[in-house]
This record gives sequence, structure tokens and C-alpha cells, in this order.
Amino acid sequence: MTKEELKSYLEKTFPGMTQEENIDFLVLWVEKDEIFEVARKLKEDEATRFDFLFDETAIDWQTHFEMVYHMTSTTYRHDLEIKVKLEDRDHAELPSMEPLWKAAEMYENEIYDLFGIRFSGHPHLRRIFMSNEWKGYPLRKDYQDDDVISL
Amino acid sequence: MDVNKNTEPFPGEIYEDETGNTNFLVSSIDKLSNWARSNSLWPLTFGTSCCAIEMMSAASAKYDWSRFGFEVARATPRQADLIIVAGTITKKMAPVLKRLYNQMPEPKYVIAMGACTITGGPFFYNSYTVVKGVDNIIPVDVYIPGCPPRPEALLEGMMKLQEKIRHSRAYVIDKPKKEENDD
Amino acid sequence: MGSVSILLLMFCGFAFAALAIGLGNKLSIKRYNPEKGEAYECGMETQGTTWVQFHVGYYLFALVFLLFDVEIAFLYPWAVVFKEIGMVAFIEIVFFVLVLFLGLLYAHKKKALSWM
Amino acid sequence: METNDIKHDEFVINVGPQHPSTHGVLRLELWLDGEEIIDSKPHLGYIHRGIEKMSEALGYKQFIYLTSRMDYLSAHINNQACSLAIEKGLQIEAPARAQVIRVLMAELTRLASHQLWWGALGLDLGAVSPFFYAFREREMILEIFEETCGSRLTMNYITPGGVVNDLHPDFVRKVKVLIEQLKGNLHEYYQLLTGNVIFQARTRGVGILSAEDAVSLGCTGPVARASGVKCDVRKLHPYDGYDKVEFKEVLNDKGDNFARYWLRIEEMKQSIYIIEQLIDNIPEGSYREKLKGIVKLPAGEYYQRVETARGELGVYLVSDGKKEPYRVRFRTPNFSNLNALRPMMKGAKIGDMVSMMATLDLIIPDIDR
Repeated sequence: MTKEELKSYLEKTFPGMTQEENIDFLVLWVEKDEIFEVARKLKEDEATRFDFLFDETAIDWQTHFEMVYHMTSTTYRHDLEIKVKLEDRDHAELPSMEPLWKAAEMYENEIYDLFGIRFSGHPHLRRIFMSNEWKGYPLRKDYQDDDVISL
Repeated sequence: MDVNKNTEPFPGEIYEDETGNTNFLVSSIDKLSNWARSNSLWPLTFGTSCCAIEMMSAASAKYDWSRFGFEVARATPRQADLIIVAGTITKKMAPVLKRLYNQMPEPKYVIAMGACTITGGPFFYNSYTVVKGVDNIIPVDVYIPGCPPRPEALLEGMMKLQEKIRHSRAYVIDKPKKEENDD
Repeated sequence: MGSVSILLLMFCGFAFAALAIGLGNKLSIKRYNPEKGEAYECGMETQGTTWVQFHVGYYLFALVFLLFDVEIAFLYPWAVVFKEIGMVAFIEIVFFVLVLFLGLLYAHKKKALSWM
Repeated sequence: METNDIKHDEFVINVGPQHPSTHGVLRLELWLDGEEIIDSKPHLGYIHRGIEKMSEALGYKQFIYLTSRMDYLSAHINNQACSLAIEKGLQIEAPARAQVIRVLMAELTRLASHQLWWGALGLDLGAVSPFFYAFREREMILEIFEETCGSRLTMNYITPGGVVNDLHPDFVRKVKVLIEQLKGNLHEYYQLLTGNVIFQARTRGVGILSAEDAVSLGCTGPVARASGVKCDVRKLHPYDGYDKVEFKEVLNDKGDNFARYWLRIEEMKQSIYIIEQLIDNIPEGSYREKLKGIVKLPAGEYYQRVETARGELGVYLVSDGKKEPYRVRFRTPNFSNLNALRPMMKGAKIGDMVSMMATLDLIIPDIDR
């Protein structure tokens, strides 16, 4: 369905959540503890059927983290972006999306490895890029490393 | 950390020769074995990133490194005489490269192909994992600049290595042992 | 005269092999380092033990192969002298191969040849 | 007694960083029962250079050169993705001539990448001669790239606003010669590999990936299209004039190794068809929209999807108005295509693992970034 129909559908099913619009996607802001329910509903609901999570990443805004999910439906071809605000930077914790989309397993491994956000319910959370005894999370803005030569 | 504050020496200290530079007293036996070694250097198939594709182009029919005896690319270090380090080496890959180098039989040579292996190349600044230069890990014989270097540059580097082998002492190991102060 | 040439052939074969390995060992430059002796596994340390119980199919397959390999070894000398002996040799060898063929059928029935 | 009910233990093998079949430095930890694979776990990071962290310290026009070192077999298409994302931010459009040149370069890159994949596939399955046949045409394409863009592999030719310089005078003639020769040689590809019985035995019915699995695992590109999932970004979200070009999105529903192999060969034909349509009517005019030195994107986020030779590459730029991007995220196709390896390999033999990885066509620096 088109963006307007999707927008009205989201207002109807998730009244409390704020919606935004950027150049590409419709953005839906979701609370941390509701994200799993919202995602499951969007995936299994006949009207939306978001079965393809093509991107999941995190952004470090220095005061808080921001989780970004991009998903689309291979049947209806409409896209949606879901954002979650994580206030607590040191113990960021979030339910894992792996039960809904198996692609999320490696995405979340990467986010944990580079940002330090933990995912509850993840089958095997581990550092995939950094070696296990690596200290710190490189993609955080306050990451200090004396080997890095910068201009 | 800024470049100008970087007081301690450049992390990639180059290996000094144990016996000074390779002297030129080459006896006839050395000449014979050097002739044999330099004309059949078997490289190890070791490509980490883009330079590996240019190495494959050098192995293909157009540039054809088998004219110089390099054709047989062995997959195991046990049968290889030469490691062509083609591509970026990161801190997680460094011990693996060190181990592969140690597992090679003795007359072994190293070609550092590409800017990443000489100084970290395009990933010198702001990269937290790239090893700035392969000579921090293993002693290198020939450096080939370029990102990626053309197949002809690789062939020229190999010819330089063959020249170096022809002028070296065949039965003296001129690469110092560097096991004790390995980080 | 026959036996001398065979002895000479065996001696030359043995000498050639010993020379190649011996010179290679004597002349080569050696330098020991701790990792050189370890098993090569794509640049990583090996994990877990290799002393594990394998599937028995491998062992049976190897045995059946060995059996028929030896059979071929017997056919060689027979083939060399086959012309002089004529028909009698042919009947003997047919009987020999037939017996081994029964062995093959037995191995097949006992599923020794079925890969996992 | 039955031969296969006797207890046998597991055995761990590292198909490690330095292995001919991993096409790079991917380490697969395999739990084996004799020859059968019980489970596998990929270990990455051996070529992780932190490109996303580096891009946060480079200007908008500067971080593009890093992307051609991620998936170096689709260097043009990666640069095209970043340029389009930046152009979306600046609300500008590349001139018509630049768009056609970009599509031509992208399709030539796809051809060269599929040829190298085809050569490497032959090498992995034990046939050495396809490698030399594949590099014959690939060298011609690289020669064309070198004349126009200056370098063979990491071209940095497509920049925000268009392309760096105009086409080489005999670009059109050389591409036509290449197209004629390639169309003539495709039957050789069939004779060398496709008709070969051993090749068929090792790829038909091996490494089955169902459509639901492909979508749930996030696979895109030839890997997903071979399982019947329509996911060609050039069709779904056309960019740079792909909607004006007529070509077929090749699909296959069997989802095994041979389907992926057949699909890539068909895709080469589609790329040739696209090039033929465009090569004769490259519009005149300027090849670049002049941009000022320091490019500053207005605060906000921009996502650009592009179809590389291996799948859907997504460039996600978050900018806070400064001259460097605040966060750059590359949704790379190989990162998700790697997920498909684990379910496919359960219960397969080690020899099948090699043919599966060859048809998945993984580029490891694209996974690690």
C-alpha cells in the first residue's frame, strides 16, 4: 500500500507513537519495551507483512543511542523505518529481533561488537569483528585508542 | 592521538640484516642453487583484499607470471617459497600471517604488495585495526607500492626479488631471528 | 644373469631415493622455530583432538580397496607370461577373478560399499 | 550389524583465514562427523579496517574512495551508491550524459565481476581452464576502464554530481568490440563448465535455499533471485535512468547451486542487452554538475539503495550539517548472503561446502568493511 495508507494504518494500530517522514522512509518512533510487540505485529499482520528486515544499525548521539530498523515487505513493496531511543549508554539493553527475522542475528552481533548494545534473547551474542580481548567499542564517539593516528 | 604528538619512533621499524647487507662473495655452488631457486619461486595463495585480484590478473594469460617460474601457487605454506602479502593486514590477521611465515621451509622470501602492506596505505589514518606496514610482523624482501599495483608492477617486483636472490649467499640465512621480542 | 640385473635395479632405485633425500636433508639450511613443527590448519591453532572415533564405513572401504588392489598386483606377472602359457593360464585367471568377484558381492550385500 | 548406528564423535576443523576456497580471509569453524558437516560458525574481522569509523573523519567527497575497497569487484557501483546518496542530500541531479555513463560503467563492472566469479568457480571445483577463459574478457573490460577512468580496479570515477571526466574517444568502439566477442564466447562458457557432468553432479540439488529462508536471512541479489525472490533494486527503486532501460529480472525457483550459477550467466546476457541499448545513444552535454569544494549536507538522514553484482548495497548517511558525515552505515550484500551458508551446509559434505561458497560469491572485505 502507499505511504499515506501506511501512515493512516500506523496511526490506527499504534495510536501513541509519534511518526515522522524523511526523504526516503516513513519513520515510527517506538519505546524500548514495546519494540518486540510492534515488530511482531508488523511482521505477522496480513495488511503489512514486513518480512524483509534489510538493515538494522545503531547511531551514537553522544547523549544516547538510537537503534534504527529498516524493513520492507516482499509482497506489498512498502518500506518502513523504526527508531528506538536508548537513554542508558553504559547498559544499553534491547530485545533481539532474531526470532522474527533470522538476518538480525549477524546485524546484532555487529552492533554489540562496535557499540556495546546488548540484545536479550539473542541465540549467541559475540564479538565478530574485534578479537575477544579487545577493550572498548570502536564506533562509539567517545572511543579512545592510542594506536589510531589521526590528522 | 595526533601525528605531531607521536614522539616514539614510527611503529614499523625495519629489520636490520644480521650479516650487514648481503655481501657479494658468491661461490659457484651458490650461483647454481640461486639460479635454481630464483627461477622456480612458488608463491603461497595468500590474498586478503583488492591486491589479490591484481595478483590473479598477473597469474592470468595476459600478464602470465609463469614466464618467470611463479606459476605454481601453493595453498599450504609447507610447499611455498614466497609469500606475496596482497592486501591489508589487520591486528587480528597479524598472528596468522606470522604463523604462516614461520611454517614455511627455510629459503623463504616475502613480497609486500600494495600500499596497505607497506604503510597501511589508504587506511593509515583513523583506522583502529590496520597494522601500519607488514614489516612489523615479518621481514620483507621486496616492497611494491600501488593501490592496487598493476600486474606489471607485481612482475617487476618479482624480477627484483629474483635479482636479490641471485646476489645473495645461498646457504646463509640473512634474515635475523626475531622471535624473542615479538609483541 | 637375470638375478644380477634385478639386484642392480633394486640397488640403483634405493640409491637414487637415498641420494635425493640425503642431499636434500644435508644441504638445506635449517632454522627451527616453535611454530614450524605444529600442524598447519589455515593459519590457526588446531582445536580439539584428532583422536576421535570415525565412522566405520571408512575402514571397510579401505579394506575392500586393498583387497582388489592386491588382486591387480597378481594380474601383472600373469599378463607378462600369458602368451607363452596359452589357454590354461586363461582358465586359471578366470577362476581367480571369479572367486574375488564373489567377495565383492559379499561386501556389497554387507553394505560395506555404501557411503554414509 | 548395521554399519551406521555405531557411535562416532565430532571433529572440529578451521576452514581458516588462508584457504583457497574462502576467496579472502573468512574463517569458518566446522563441526564435522566424518565427512558430514554438523554445524558451522563464521568468524570475521580478519579484514575489518573500520571503514565506517574512518568515514566519520573524512569529508563527503573523500570517504567515497574507501567504498571501492569494500566490494572491489563492484567498485563503480559502490561509488555510484555514495554519489547518489549525497546528490539526494544536496537535491541535485546528475546530467543525462553522466547518468548514462554511470549505467554503462555499472553494467561493465557487473560483467567483469561475474566473469571473475565464473573463473574462480571453475578453479574451486577443480577445473583450471575456465580461469584463463574468464580473464580474457575481463582484461578487455579493465582495459576500457583504464582508458576512461585511469585505473583498473579502484576507479574513483563516479563522484557526486556526475563523473570525473568525459569518456575516452574510442570508448564506444571498444565496448562494441567487447560486446561482439562476449556474445560469441558465451557458448564456450557452456561447453567448458555447464555441460560438464561432474560440474552438474556437484551443483544440481546441492545447497538448497528456500524463498522464505532467503528473505528471512536477508539475502539479496543473485542468491535470493535464484530462490525466486524478486529483489532487483534496479527494478524496484530505479535510479540513474534504469527505468528508461528495458531488461528482464532473471528469476529461478529451484534455489540450488546450479540455479545460482545459471542465473548469473543469464544476468551477464541482460547486462550485455542493457549496454547494447545504451552504447549507441549516449546523450551529449556536460558530464558533471560542478560542486563547490566543501560539500555540506543539510542535517538529516539519507538512504540510497543500489544493486551491486552481489546484491543490494544500502548507503545510510546521517548528517548533522557539518562537512563530515555524522554516521555512515553500509548495508552490504555479502554480510547477509553469508547468513545463508549455515542452514545450507547442515548435513552436506565438505566438498559441497566449497561449491556452495563458490556460488554464493562472497567478497570478504565487503562483509568486514
